[in-house]
Amino acid sequence: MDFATIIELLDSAVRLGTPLLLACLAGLFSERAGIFDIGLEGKMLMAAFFSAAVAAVTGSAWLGLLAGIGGAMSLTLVHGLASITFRGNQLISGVAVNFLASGFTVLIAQSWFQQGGRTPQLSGNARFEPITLPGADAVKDVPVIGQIYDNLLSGHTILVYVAFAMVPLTWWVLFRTRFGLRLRAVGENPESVDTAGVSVIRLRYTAVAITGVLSGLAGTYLATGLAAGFVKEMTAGRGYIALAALIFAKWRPVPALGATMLFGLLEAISNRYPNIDLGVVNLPIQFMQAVPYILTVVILAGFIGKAIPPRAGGQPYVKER
Amino acid sequence: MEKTPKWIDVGLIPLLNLLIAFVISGIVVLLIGENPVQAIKVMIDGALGSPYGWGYTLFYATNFIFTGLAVAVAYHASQFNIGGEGQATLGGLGVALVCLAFPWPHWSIALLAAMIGGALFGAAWAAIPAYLQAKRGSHIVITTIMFNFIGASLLNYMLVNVLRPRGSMDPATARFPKSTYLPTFHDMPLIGQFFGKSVPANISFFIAVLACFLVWGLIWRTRLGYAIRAFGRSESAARYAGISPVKIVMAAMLISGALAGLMAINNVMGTGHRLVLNSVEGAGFIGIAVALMGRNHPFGVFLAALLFGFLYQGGGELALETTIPRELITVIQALVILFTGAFDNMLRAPIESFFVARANAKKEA
Amino acid sequence: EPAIIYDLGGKFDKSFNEAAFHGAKRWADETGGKYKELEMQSEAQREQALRKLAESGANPIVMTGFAFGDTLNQVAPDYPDTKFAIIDMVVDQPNVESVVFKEEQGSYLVGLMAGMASKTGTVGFVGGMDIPLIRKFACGYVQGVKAANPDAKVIQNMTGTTPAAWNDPVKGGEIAKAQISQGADVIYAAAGGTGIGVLQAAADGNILSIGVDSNQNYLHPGKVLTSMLKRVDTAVYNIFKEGTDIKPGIKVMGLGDDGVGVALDDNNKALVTPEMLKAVDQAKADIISGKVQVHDYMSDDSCPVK
Amino acid sequence: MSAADQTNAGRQATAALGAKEAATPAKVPAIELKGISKAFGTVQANKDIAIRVMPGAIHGIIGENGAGKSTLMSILYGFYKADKGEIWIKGKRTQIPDSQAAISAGIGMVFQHFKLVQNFTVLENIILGAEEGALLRPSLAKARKELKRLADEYELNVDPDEKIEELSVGHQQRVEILKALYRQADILILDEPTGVLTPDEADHLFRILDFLRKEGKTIILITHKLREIMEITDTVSVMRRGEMTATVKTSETSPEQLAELMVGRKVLLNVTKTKANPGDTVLEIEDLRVRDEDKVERLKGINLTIRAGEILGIAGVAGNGQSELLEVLGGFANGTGTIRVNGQDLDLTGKHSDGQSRRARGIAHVPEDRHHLGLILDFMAWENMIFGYHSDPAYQKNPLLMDNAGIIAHTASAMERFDVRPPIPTLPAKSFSGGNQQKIVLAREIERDPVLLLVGQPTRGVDIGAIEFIHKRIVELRDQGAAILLVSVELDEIFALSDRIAVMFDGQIMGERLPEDTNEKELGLMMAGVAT
Ligand SMILES: Nc1ncnc2c1ncn2[C@@H]1O[C@H](COP(=O)(O)OP(=O)(O)OP(=O)(O)O)[C@@H](O)[C@H]1O
Ligand SMILES: Nc1ncnc2c1ncn2[C@@H]1O[C@H](COP(=O)(O)OP(=O)(O)OP(=O)(O)O)[C@@H](O)[C@H]1O
Ligand SMILES: [Mg+2]
Ligand SMILES: [Mg+2]
Repeated sequence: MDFATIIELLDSAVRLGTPLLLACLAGLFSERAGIFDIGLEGKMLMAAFFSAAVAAVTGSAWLGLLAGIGGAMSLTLVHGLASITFRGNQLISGVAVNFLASGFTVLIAQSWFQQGGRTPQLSGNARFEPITLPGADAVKDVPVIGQIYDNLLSGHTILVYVAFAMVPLTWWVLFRTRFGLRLRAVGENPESVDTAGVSVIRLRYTAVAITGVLSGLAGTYLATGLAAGFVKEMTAGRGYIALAALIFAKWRPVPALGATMLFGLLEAISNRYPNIDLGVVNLPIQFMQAVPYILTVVILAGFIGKAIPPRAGGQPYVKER
Repeated sequence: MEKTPKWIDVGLIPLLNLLIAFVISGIVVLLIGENPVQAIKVMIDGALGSPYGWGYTLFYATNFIFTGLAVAVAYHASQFNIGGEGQATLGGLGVALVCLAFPWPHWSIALLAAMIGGALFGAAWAAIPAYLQAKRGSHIVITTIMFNFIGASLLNYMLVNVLRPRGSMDPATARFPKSTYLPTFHDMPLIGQFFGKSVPANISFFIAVLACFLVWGLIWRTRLGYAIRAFGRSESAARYAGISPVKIVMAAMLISGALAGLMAINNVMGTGHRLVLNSVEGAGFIGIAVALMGRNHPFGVFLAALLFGFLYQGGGELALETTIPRELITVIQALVILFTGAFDNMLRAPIESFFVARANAKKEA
Repeated sequence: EPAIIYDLGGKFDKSFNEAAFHGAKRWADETGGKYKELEMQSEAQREQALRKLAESGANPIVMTGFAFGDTLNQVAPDYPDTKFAIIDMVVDQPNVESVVFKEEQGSYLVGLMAGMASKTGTVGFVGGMDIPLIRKFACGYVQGVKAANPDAKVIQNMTGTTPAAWNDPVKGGEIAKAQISQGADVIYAAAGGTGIGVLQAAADGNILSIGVDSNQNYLHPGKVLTSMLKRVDTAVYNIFKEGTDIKPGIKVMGLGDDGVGVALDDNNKALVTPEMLKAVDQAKADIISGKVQVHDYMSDDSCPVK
Repeated sequence: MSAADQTNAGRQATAALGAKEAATPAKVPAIELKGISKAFGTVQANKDIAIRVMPGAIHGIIGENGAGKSTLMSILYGFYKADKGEIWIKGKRTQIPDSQAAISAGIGMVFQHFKLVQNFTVLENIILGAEEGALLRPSLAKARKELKRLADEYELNVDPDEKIEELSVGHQQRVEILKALYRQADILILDEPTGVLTPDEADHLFRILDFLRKEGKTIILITHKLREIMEITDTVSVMRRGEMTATVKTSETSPEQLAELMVGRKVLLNVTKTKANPGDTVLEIEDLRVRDEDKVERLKGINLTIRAGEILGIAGVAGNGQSELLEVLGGFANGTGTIRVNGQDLDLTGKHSDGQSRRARGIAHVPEDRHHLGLILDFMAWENMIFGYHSDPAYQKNPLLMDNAGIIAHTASAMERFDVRPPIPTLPAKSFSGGNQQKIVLAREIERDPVLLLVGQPTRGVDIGAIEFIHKRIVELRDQGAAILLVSVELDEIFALSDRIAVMFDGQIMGERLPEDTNEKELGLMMAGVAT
């Protein structure tokens, strides 16, 4: 494998890892606040549809982005109502959210566009176009560094850069701000927050709202950056892979970057080399596709460092039985 | 302590929740510019209006009984088995391998062997998450989700690289031998005359009904069921009593996986007669809705499975007869799960506090 | 009343199924007739969908895609009075018409154009699901490319091994990008809905692409070199027109009877040079006359060129 | 002006007020509650409660388990909302919809179950909810300084950078107190603070409370221990079954009177029992060691013997290994060392160290916590009556099915014998009151004529009538020749029932005494680990 191929694979990994990263950070805010979220898939899908639909109609990717966030937000509200206000089962709510998105997007898409659950193809300003970083053309021919800068770092859509910027930002918010302290506390022991005079409900709604924004970005990137329009079920399990990455990263932002990029790289490799012949064994593509899930199970099993979720995760905050 | 009457808990509240789900679905239909009354008419006609419709409704219901029971059994041990999809997928593989392995002399023998095959494979696919939960505390919801995907990949590999007959382009197994075909409703005495040849409902339906009885007996009449329920209600108390958590989690999940795997006798062996990709079609997930609706009781599961069988068949007809996409049933299904599951407290809390207030008032008087 | 069932890619895949839809629609527009149509949601529904239509009295019933083959083989005998037609697959039943195409011929022609249009000498092929049928496309294409430029390199990728491979534009786009980085400057997508992503990535990467089945030149005007037309629309139209009189047996559609071809219109006018046109016309004539034999991959499951 | 500043101002105002008023007799109460009622479902936890607490005083609240003490204080602190009633703070009617309002009003509370974030540092826990601004750094710096001052002033030393999960219970409690002080509380509520402390630690706490009182702060102290009430409080209120039965000056009452107010009639803590007539050795424990999940050694080499027809009482402050001892003996914790019953070794690990195997060896166990261990609250009485013995052949109809009808009949008669009210086998366990729940457990375990009975806190939260009944049954079982291991945190109960007393401290047996040769004082010192 030559250098150019490696760069190309990494470049592809960045593109494919970005929706995972955004969704993973989305899940991080929710789960750190004690709300389990297996509905990331649904939120992304909803965002993908609404962003593509609005972008197609208005011709503006930015309006599409707003709509995408709105779409994800509507499901966040459902999940928040179920898990915060009605103190229901968060896992069941997550399952419902996924189904809701899966059915609703196609239903509306068919009703609006009559293209069998697709949106029209997006082109021009309806998509987020790649951005060439300053000087990329100039350094293009410098060996190694130039190639990395031009091919790997430059030439992604704005949402990719936003996603990467979200990693240090998330870390900073979580560990350096009052909001982050409270957020982590409410996921560990909501009573401590409540008795300290801070509203558990408001904190948790804020957290899931951030989840809505980030999963909205994830879905929007998928439909208007990575692809050029919505097709049904286009998230294709990415929400679950993001969830897997979240566990893999043990609910921490910087490892989340590593995990999602690793999973992105795996996808890039399996796109390019469907079958990997290691001499001894021939790894079929199906194996490559299953690797993120297998890795997550291994991590969950605690064979490589145990993943301990936030202590109050998954339980509704109930004061009076 | 006074409690709300039982009929409220298992009757009124689920029905009200269902009603809300349907009303909202109706609004969605209106939103996409269609007529909900017309839609429900098409669904009822298509699913219940003819023996043909019934044949499909009961066929789907059979799937959902198995997966609903699977979720319910695990639930009694307080395990949320979201992996019915993967377990049913693997069950299909087991059934297919049995059917193809041997020129079975008679369907009845083949059925017995296939039931063992399906149950074993389904149980095996539940075994690892169960073991990890019991021994290492890995959250079973996440592991079973992961196993759904791993299972899909495994089946994909088996169909594409191993089981596909030479020269075939489909990722599917070869046809099973004719001798493994299960009798459909059409082939049965007494009822056969009502059902056409194409009706897929088959003897598996009766096995599913039998499974309801067996699960009921297991949960409420046997020592194992007692231990499962005890563990499910209070893990700490179960430990005090000497009920081994590992054993119970394993037992409940193996039974759960086996039930999900058994579904394959219906959708793989009973019809189709070969194993194709995605033969489960989401039935594993619908099992969650079915168990929720049915309050984890086999009889409730049976009724809820009929309801979802109706939705499935009716939804299919809807797609054919109107311009409403089939995805409407996915939405209905989501709303049912949402309102009977996640939003349950929305109605339950006010209704229960009403009864508490009444009880308190009575006490005062 | 005739009926049509589309395969998993869906009616609006801008490609194979959409071509079938156009055929049906043309028939309806011309005759004012009505037809039933159904889209598959999953593999397991095939039989129900088919039986449902048969029970409802539809006749003839057309289905698009080889994947219906096995199911149709089972179902057809149960409805001896109904006529069925299947595209892309041979089903040997007395009431079934099987329509197959000589895709290798059309692919040869677009390969020829790709070979001539390529400046780098490297062209790409993105297939959908990895099955002999798609290899047949690839093999014809490679033969055409080599005919234009014997030194040309053809990068071949398949999208997957399951029907999901027909409907994954994101993956199609990624594969195309990888091929671009390897130097491909013309990419032929024979991948159903996945091809949309390939064409998009090619347009984004400022190289040429080749569409398939339907005329896809309009998707990115000036960026799609041409489309390999597979006249599924004509096939469906003809079947609907013949109605219950369709003849059971195998019907092969090739260059000779305009079953396959290349798309030329305003959208790619600027891209197609007169030499290309000439070469294509020449090759077409040679193939029809038998002077040029395009190897059919499915005849021996192998391709003489790489 | 931040909330902290506001309370600061408030604090100075009241401090001044307190100082001035110390001279004049007509004081405004620091806290006055009027007509507070609160129901949880059908449980009326607080009924029309009125109470006045004077500033600069320590006010005790006592009452049996479940009397409603914690509920009342949680209402004052804004954790629960009262159904009815008024709260007056420093003479002003105050709405306390949430804890924020309580904190602003100068109230701090140390809950019975601490409200700390386990994997946060002390400092992070202190500032949570009382941060200075949107960024943490300045808050942490300020808190560190303030913490040092408080530590010096009140002898409340804790390492500000230690994680809570690394701290002992006593230190965790200090963090809770520091939290309140950091928020400038001048009314401090402590809910059963000494339940988890050694007498030594408790003394330290009382010194601090005394100090705070001198500063003019108002303190509400909830406790079960009459001795503590008599020792430190100025006034005391008694609660019974959700009602406030009396408020008296401590100097004008006696423990006997308080006990009577608590339970509603004269307390009879003497069990009539004959002298023990011990037989052969039944239980021998040698060098028993137990580690918990975090690998911390909770039992550090226990040696004990009990003979047939003898009750061995284990005294000790909760959390010193008594629970672990019962768990190992009962078969749901692993250990090392030797345990012999009637001369035969018990497995301490592996699959024969479970409850089933123990029961097969004639060991019955009335666990400390009936809600989490002894009963399944959702199960009906009859299902609970066979809990742990459900595999007993007597309860099976055939190899496959259980004999449900037979079990129900058996349960009905056992309920009669043990005076469980109401005697309805199909009622779920949660519908019975605490005392009746305990009788169900007792009936199940005692009626099996065990060789060895393990009893933990047999009368916790049980009314006086039931206590007598339960004590009587335990003594009866002894007289039939069973060996009995009794664990209780109530010294009175230990004295009343035991034939021999062993004291546990920090996972070890500090020593053994005969009840007639010792007294509460001596045992108290042993429980604190200062004497053997
Ligand atoms: N959150 C709650 N939900 C429902 N019931 C509760 C709740 N908290 C307390 N109760 C009930 O209210 C009653 C009073 O409980 P509370 O905790 O106030 O008693 P307490 O006097 O503090 O007892 P203890 O001495 O055991 O701490 C009990 O019957 C209890 O079961
Ligand atoms: N947390 C709780 N949840 C539900 N019900 C409860 C709870 N706590 C108490 N109850 C019920 O409330 C009623 C009164 O309970 P409580 O424990 O206060 O009884 P009690 O009057 O103190 O009786 P006893 O003296 O026997 O303990 C009982 O029926 C009990 O089952
Ligand atoms: Mg209390
Ligand atoms: Mg009580």
